[in-house]
Amino acid sequence: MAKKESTFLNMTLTLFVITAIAAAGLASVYNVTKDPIQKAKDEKLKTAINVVVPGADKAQIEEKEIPAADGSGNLVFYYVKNGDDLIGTAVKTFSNNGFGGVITVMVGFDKEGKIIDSNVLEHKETPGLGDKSGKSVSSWNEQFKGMDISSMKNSELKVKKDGGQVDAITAATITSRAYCDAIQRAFNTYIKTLTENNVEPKEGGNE
Amino acid sequence: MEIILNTLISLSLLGVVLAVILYFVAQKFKVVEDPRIDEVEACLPGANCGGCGYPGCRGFAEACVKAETLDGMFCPAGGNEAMKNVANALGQTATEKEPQIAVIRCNGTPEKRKKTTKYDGPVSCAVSSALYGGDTDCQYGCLGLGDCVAACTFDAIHMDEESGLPIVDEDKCTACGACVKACPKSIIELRNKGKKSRRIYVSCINKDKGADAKRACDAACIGCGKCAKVCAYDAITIENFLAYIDFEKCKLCRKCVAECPTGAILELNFPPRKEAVVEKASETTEIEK
Amino acid sequence: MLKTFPKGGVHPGENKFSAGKPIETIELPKQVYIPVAQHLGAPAEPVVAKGDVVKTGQLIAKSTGFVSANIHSSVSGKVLKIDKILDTSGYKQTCIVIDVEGDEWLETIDRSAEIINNTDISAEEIRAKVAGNGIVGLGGATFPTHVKLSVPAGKTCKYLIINAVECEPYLTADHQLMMEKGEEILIGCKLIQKAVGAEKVIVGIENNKPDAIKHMTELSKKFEHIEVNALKVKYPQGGEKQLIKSITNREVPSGALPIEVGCVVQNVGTAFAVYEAVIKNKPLFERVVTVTGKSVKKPSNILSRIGTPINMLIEAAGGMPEDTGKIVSGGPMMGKAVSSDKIPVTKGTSGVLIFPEQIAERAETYNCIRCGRCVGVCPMGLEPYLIKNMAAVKMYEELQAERALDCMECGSCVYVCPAGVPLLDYIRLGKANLNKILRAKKS
Amino acid sequence: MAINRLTVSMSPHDHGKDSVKKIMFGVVLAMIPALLVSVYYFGLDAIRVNLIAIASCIFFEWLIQKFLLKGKTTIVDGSAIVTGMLLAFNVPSNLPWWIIVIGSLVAIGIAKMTFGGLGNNPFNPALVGRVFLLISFPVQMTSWPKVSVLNFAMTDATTGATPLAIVKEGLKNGETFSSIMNNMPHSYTDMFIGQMGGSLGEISAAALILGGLFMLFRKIISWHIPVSIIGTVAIFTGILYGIDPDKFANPLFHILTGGMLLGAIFMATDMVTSPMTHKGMLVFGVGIGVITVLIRVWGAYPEGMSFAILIMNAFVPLINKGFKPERFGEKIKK
Amino acid sequence: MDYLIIIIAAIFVNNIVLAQFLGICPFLGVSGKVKTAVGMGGAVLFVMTLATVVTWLIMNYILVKFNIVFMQTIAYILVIAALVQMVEIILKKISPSLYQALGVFLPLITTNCAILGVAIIVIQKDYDLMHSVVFAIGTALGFMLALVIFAGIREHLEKLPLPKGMKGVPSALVVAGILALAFMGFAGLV
Amino acid sequence: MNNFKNFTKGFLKENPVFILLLGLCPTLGVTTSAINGLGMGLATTFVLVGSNVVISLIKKLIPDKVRIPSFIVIIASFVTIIDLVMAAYVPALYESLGLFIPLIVVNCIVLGRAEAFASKNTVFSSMIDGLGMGLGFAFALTILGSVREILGSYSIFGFKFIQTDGILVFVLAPGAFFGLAYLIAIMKKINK
Amino acid sequence: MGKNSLIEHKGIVTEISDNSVFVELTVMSACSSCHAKSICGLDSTHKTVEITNPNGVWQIGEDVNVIMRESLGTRALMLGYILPFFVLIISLIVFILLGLSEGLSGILSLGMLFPYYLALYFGKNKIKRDFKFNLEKI
Ligand SMILES: Cc1cc2nc3c(=O)[nH]c(=O)nc-3n(C[C@H](O)[C@H](O)[C@H](O)COP(=O)(O)O)c2cc1C
Ligand SMILES: Cc1cc2nc3c(=O)[nH]c(=O)nc-3n(C[C@H](O)[C@H](O)[C@H](O)COP(=O)(O)O)c2cc1C
Ligand SMILES: Cc1cc2nc3c(=O)[nH]c(=O)nc-3n(C[C@H](O)[C@H](O)[C@H](O)COP(=O)(O)O)c2cc1C
Ligand SMILES: Cc1cc2nc3c(=O)[nH]c(=O)nc-3n(C[C@H](O)[C@H](O)[C@H](O)CO)c2cc1C
Ligand code: SF4
Ligand code: SF4
Ligand code: SF4
Ligand code: SF4
Ligand code: FES
Repeated sequence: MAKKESTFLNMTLTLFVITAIAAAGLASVYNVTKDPIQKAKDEKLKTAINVVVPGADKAQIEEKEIPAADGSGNLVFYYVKNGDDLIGTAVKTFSNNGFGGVITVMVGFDKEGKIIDSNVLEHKETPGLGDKSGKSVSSWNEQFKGMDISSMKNSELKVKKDGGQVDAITAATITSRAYCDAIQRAFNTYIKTLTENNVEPKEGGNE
Repeated sequence: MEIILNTLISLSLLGVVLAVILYFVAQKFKVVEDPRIDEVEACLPGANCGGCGYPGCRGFAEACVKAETLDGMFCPAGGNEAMKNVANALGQTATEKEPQIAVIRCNGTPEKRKKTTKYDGPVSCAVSSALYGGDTDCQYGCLGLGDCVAACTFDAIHMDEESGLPIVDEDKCTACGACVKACPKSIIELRNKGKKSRRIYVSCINKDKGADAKRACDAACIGCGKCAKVCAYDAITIENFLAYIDFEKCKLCRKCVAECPTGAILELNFPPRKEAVVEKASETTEIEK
Repeated sequence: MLKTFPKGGVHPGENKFSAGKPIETIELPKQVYIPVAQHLGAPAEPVVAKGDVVKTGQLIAKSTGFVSANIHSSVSGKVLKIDKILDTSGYKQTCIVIDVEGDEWLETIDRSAEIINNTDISAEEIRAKVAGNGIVGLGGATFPTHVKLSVPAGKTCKYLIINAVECEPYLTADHQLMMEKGEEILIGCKLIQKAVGAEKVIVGIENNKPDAIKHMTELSKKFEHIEVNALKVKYPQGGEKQLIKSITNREVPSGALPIEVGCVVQNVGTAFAVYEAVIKNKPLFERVVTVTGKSVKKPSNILSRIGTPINMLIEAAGGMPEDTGKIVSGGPMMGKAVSSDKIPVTKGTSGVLIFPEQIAERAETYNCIRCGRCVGVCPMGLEPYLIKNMAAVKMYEELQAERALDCMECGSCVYVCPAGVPLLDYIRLGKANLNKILRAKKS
Repeated sequence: MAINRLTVSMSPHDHGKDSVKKIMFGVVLAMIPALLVSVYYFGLDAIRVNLIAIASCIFFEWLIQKFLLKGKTTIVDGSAIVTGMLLAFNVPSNLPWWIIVIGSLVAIGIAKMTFGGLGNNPFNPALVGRVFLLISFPVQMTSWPKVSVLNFAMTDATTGATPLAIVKEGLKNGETFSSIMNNMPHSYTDMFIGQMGGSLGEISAAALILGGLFMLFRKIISWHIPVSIIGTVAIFTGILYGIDPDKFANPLFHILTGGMLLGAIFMATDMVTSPMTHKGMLVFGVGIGVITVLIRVWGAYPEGMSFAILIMNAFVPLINKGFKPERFGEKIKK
Repeated sequence: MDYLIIIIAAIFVNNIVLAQFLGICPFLGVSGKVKTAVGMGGAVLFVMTLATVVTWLIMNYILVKFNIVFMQTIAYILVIAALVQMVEIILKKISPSLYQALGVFLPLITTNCAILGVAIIVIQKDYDLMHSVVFAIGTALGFMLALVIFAGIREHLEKLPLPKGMKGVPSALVVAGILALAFMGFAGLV
Repeated sequence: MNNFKNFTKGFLKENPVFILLLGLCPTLGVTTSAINGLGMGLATTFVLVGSNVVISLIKKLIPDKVRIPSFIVIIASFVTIIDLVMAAYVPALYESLGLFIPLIVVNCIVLGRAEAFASKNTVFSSMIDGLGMGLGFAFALTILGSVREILGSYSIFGFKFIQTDGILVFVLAPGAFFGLAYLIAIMKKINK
Repeated sequence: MGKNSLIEHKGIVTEISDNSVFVELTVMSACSSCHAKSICGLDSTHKTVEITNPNGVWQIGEDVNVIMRESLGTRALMLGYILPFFVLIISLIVFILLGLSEGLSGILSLGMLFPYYLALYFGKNKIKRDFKFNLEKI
């Protein structure tokens, strides 16, 4: 019954044993959960991509980090392929001009460079106001569907207030503007990758 | 497997390093908090009223654990029961204390003690008594502004609308003494609660001469000394025209109560007195038992 | 620009109804009640017993220490009893009750009206006479004057300031005294000057008494080193520290006495009492009391014997008004409301004010709205609202750092407070408790 | 001698004439000109919003005092009216009634009564209500109806942005200040008399200044807070404007637009939530000025007055500690 | 410039107490006196910086190296607990009188919650060492600011008769709420 | 009986949040919705129960002076387990609780300390105590989460009953403080 | 006086040696009633203070107030926390500016605390002289 005395050796040993056991236990748990965690992560990414490039859940995805065309940071390109067949490209893009800072947007382009769909991944906008740009909250971003930015005049991917074509979310012009900015960035970079890959660039669309 | 190994090695190393550090830590903190403090604290009411003289219940608990005996340690709020629990927790014996309760030694209701001035100021006995003797001709009596009520953490004392005097709630009062300290007129006293909560005391502290006292208040003790004469146990003393009943000596025979010409002596929680019984003192004692 | 003190102060309505009313004497009461504690410091010890026959001016209670004062009978007659009687303090205090029979004065008192300008008396002798005749400050604090006249070793007094400000509304006793006894006052000043060794005497009078300023200036020409200063009207200019600041621009440090900055302040009434005590050998047993109020028929300045119940003074001023709601002993700003109309006049009673019922009650109180006006008007630069709040939650000890003890209870803060917060009630409570704590610490 | 029971109280026995009630109704009076201007430009809606706000503030104050605090009710002191009116002054005139009621509940319930009512609240109740609404209902709180003279029809007025928002937007898009001002539908004179978009009580500088002068004259407020706020804003924005007149708006613009004057004159001066000494008030005002400009120029919100006042409210106890009155006899010490 | 933005953001925009909800217990518990609040802020400043440096090193040179990042929590809490105590022990061993003076001056509360939080956030944000340290400093300053403001208000409220139910923690939380509301005005400042 | 009492006291009389005012950071931080609150509460309960049991099993083997570090290691291990498990199987909840999962460590140290080392307690009663405390914590978080969700987004457990935005403040920082303030005040009253 | 305010703590005299009195402080602010203090506050309730050469006569078990000038507290804070803080970050900045790698700079700047504490150790006698407490009976 007597408690162990607090001698130096005793303490070191005890703590050693406890941490060792804990470490072993944890490592096993980690081993067990490693795959599910990775899967959950992949799942999440896939779902996100699937929203903007339907069919991605069943396809392979190639990931590549590419510097933005204007050098403002890196964008992540997800090439969604069915075998060798490119279904579309999802681009994780961003804008720094959001109401609360950075907005991260996922945009899907089809092979022609038309927008399949887009969705917000992360933002710090005012809940209920800025977050309307998210797909799950509203269908506001429906209007980007099928847009062919390359065929648009320079100014058209802008909110109406700035002379463009996009309807802003009520009282959230800033967010709307940032959203457009993010998409534009994705597109410009997308075009740039095409040129670099010696694919015929389409007209316009550059800044 | 590699991960397990890595984890094992690094974490165990960490454990050892920490053990070394903590070895020194332990040297510094020789007094690891005694778990009994928590236990003792759990026995206490947790009102943090300060009635014990220690800063909060926790302070008292620490003091109890630290002290070798429980002599002189008493939690008025928890009373004997709490102390018994504390004693159990510490494997010691508690000294029983006669339960006490606060009594209000003023009976000057508005009918008996006419208001002679209007007090116009904050509702605070302390402020009022700094200004003057009070809004009646009695300079000793209750001011009725309720400092005692505010002081009580147990919600045990209330102002009676009609009499303008505070009333102590038998069940709630823990005899912590906060009200005693708060009353600028020193009207409140802690007295033994008595068997079946029966108490007899002089409900007046007017030290003026009989005539003056009587003029100011019909319920005043005039210091006539009749009660002292009738008391068989020598429990009543008269000083400065004021009677005082020593609760240690008083046997609750109630003889003095009937004797007092002004009704200044109060009896509490006794069964109603049959006229006939009053005559025979012996029978009164019977009833008590 | 007239001088005044720079910080704070208020301008309450003056209401000096009794201004210019000559000082009158009234018939003697049948009985007087003379408290043994009429001054700051230790109460005096009665030296007469029940049944003793006393003469007017006879010593009936003896000073019990350095800061204490003798008490003299204000009438002739027989001591009825020594008993506890309600006085201005609101509590029953020991009083000597004397049945009045005739009015036989001690022979030693010079009762002639002749003005004797004799300052050829040694300082010690002046102090002895002042002490012997029980003179205390008549400006309100009733501090034994002989103490003030004994300048402590190592300190020197440059200015003797005579406080003729009478900044309290309603009161006119000092004013009238100056008009009628100007010369005597100035001789008294010379005597005090001699006792404290001051270089210069300055009489400070507020500008709302132009006649007194003129009169005193006129008279002061007869004397050396006496100067009359007219001051801008502002309450509480009569406060000792404020007056010194107004006149000399010196600031008495917190907790220190005026002598620290080379000043001694005495009230005009005190100066007159000193004159009478030293030259006429007359103890302090009567004083001028202003009896006034909006509803009072005949506001008066009455020369009253100490111990006279105030209802006699009120009778003399036209009787108790029907709608009386409050009686104040002293001025409206610092005076004390009394709980009975039978309390006796004491050495400190400068006035008896009568307030009709409708203004007797205080303004409705709200929570403090933190407007800062009390802070703005406090002449001592304190934060009354803060002191009050702290006192109300019993943070007494912490009050010391807030300088609560500097508060002179002038009431300016309460006067301006739009929320009617009873600031001073709590400040006093706080001061009292703080003092208790400090005293306990010392011992 | 039969006399009445005497009243006994502590000195002093005389009292000045001002009272809380008089002060509060003085403020109400001072707000009348601004109210009239708002009726002139926003029509009966202005009155509707005011009535709802005042009534609900009074109601909540009464309700809480009566049933939750179970103390005496003090709705007659007028402070709830001031809070209600100022809350109304701080919202667009087309705000739905239920939002106003929520604002009143927050102002009175959370910001005031939580602390025991008049005098105890550390923060300005009307502003707490306003900021709460601004953050909770950003759409409704930032859709300001366009002004239209004497429009009593209460038709759905079109909404427009406030000058501050227009300028902020413009500058963000890289336009120069002068070009924005050229396109601005409101001239400086318009802004001065009140012809511009905004919350209903804040539009007319002239009316607000008139009210301010009245309060100064009645000694309800002192000059220190308004002057230090406006002075700080003028200097700060003046420096910025001096550095780059294209990228920053000029001081006059800053002072005339948004809640600057309403805040400086009526809200920062709330005695309950501002410092006690004049020195403290100056510090308080400078703080408000600086924070307002910071938010206006660099923050996300076009207007920063409300936030600035609330933030400085939080500093008031510290300011009171740091800027004590000069004690008598202090300088001579030693 | 980068650093300035991090500091401003950490103090005002994402104030640790008012926006991130870390260190609430000491915020509510020991903020009765302004002087103490400043003192505590100073202590937290040092401890937080120190802890951030150490945990950052551990993360990047041990956990990442050995591919055991999942051990973050356990490693951090151990290191922080030990570190915080070490600082005290060192002080006590080196100069008992200094240690005693501190003990009398400050109610030493080690805000494990906030320190651990900062250490983790720094990793989440992928800051390098210098940025991490700056972030820790900003956060500690934000903590101090909140603590000091709050102490001022508490000191003031303590002297007022608040409604019974609101005394103490509830009123303190309401004040914190209104402060948080006011601090939202700084949104977008960086 | 005593165990039952021990178990229930965590809910009202000794509710860790409302009465003991412990663990306020996660309380304020994660309660933007009822489900988050519940999730956090249950995670904490798991850790508390697990560590209480383990500690009371081995406490006799631990020398006094390494009591606290051992205790920390054990709790942190459980936290890491729940961290990993949640990341694997409830990723959405895992993400919204974010930073506050590792912080469970701090809370549990605080919540479980006294109990785990009380010399007399059996393994079972330690567990019950952990369960009571943990569920009390979960209870408090769920209530606060519900209040904030109802007011802030007009929904409860994700079920939206009014199809507009709620009073946004309640899902933001200030709302957390307000909600907790008034809940504590109400609980104080109820407990009386 | 106002500027030079004092800090007071209640305590009990526990030990008396030749020229020192040891006082154990009893209450420490809010923590004293907190359940978690032994974890977080590290038993701050049991702090012992040594008072060298106190005035007056003291007995073991006596209730006393330990008094310290507040400015001393501020100085203690400087020496105990603020200065090492500056040592830490300034050395960190210097090392990084010198072009050392992050890890190395980090470790070195942590190392810089040792000379600091060493310096403190050598100055401890002076500190002991400066940090004086006073005792007062209650
Ligand atoms: C509390 C509040 C929150 C806001 N949040 C956002 C937001 O998240 N996104 C946004 O674009 N604008 C936000 N705004 C800004 C506006 O509503 C702003 O006036 C608008 O975006 C500019 O629109 P306008 O160009 O139509 O005037 C917010 C404004 C307020 C008052
Ligand atoms: C304890 C004490 C000692 C005093 N000693 C002196 C003194 O030595 N010399 C003096 O001129 N005044 C002395 N005074 C008197 C004060 O300075 C002051 O005149 C008196 O308290 C009344 O002033 P007031 O009516 O302005 O309050 C003393 C007062 C007190 C309370
Ligand atoms: C607020 C205040 C106002 C005073 N006003 C007067 C006054 O008007 N006239 C006066 O003689 N003394 C006044 N005094 C008393 C003086 O401070 C001081 O005690 C007195 O002048 C000293 O003289 P004495 O000892 O001769 O009374 C006032 C005191 C205070 C605190
Ligand atoms: C000059 C002045 C300005 C005031 N400003 C406000 C205000 O901005 N907001 C408010 O709610 N009450 C205001 N009040 C009213 C009152 O002081 C306020 O309701 C209290 O803060 C409530 O305790 C003001 C009062 C005055 C005298
Ligand atoms: S009535 Fe008095 S003694 Fe009884 S509990 Fe209340 S305060 Fe304590
Ligand atoms: S008993 Fe004392 S404290 Fe209570 S109301 Fe009467 S005078 Fe006041
Ligand atoms: S605090 Fe004292 S000195 Fe200051 S104004 Fe009030 S009563 Fe006068
Ligand atoms: S004058 Fe009255 S309301 Fe104004 S701050 Fe002072 S106490 Fe408060
Ligand atoms: S939970 Fe207490 S400080 Fe974070």
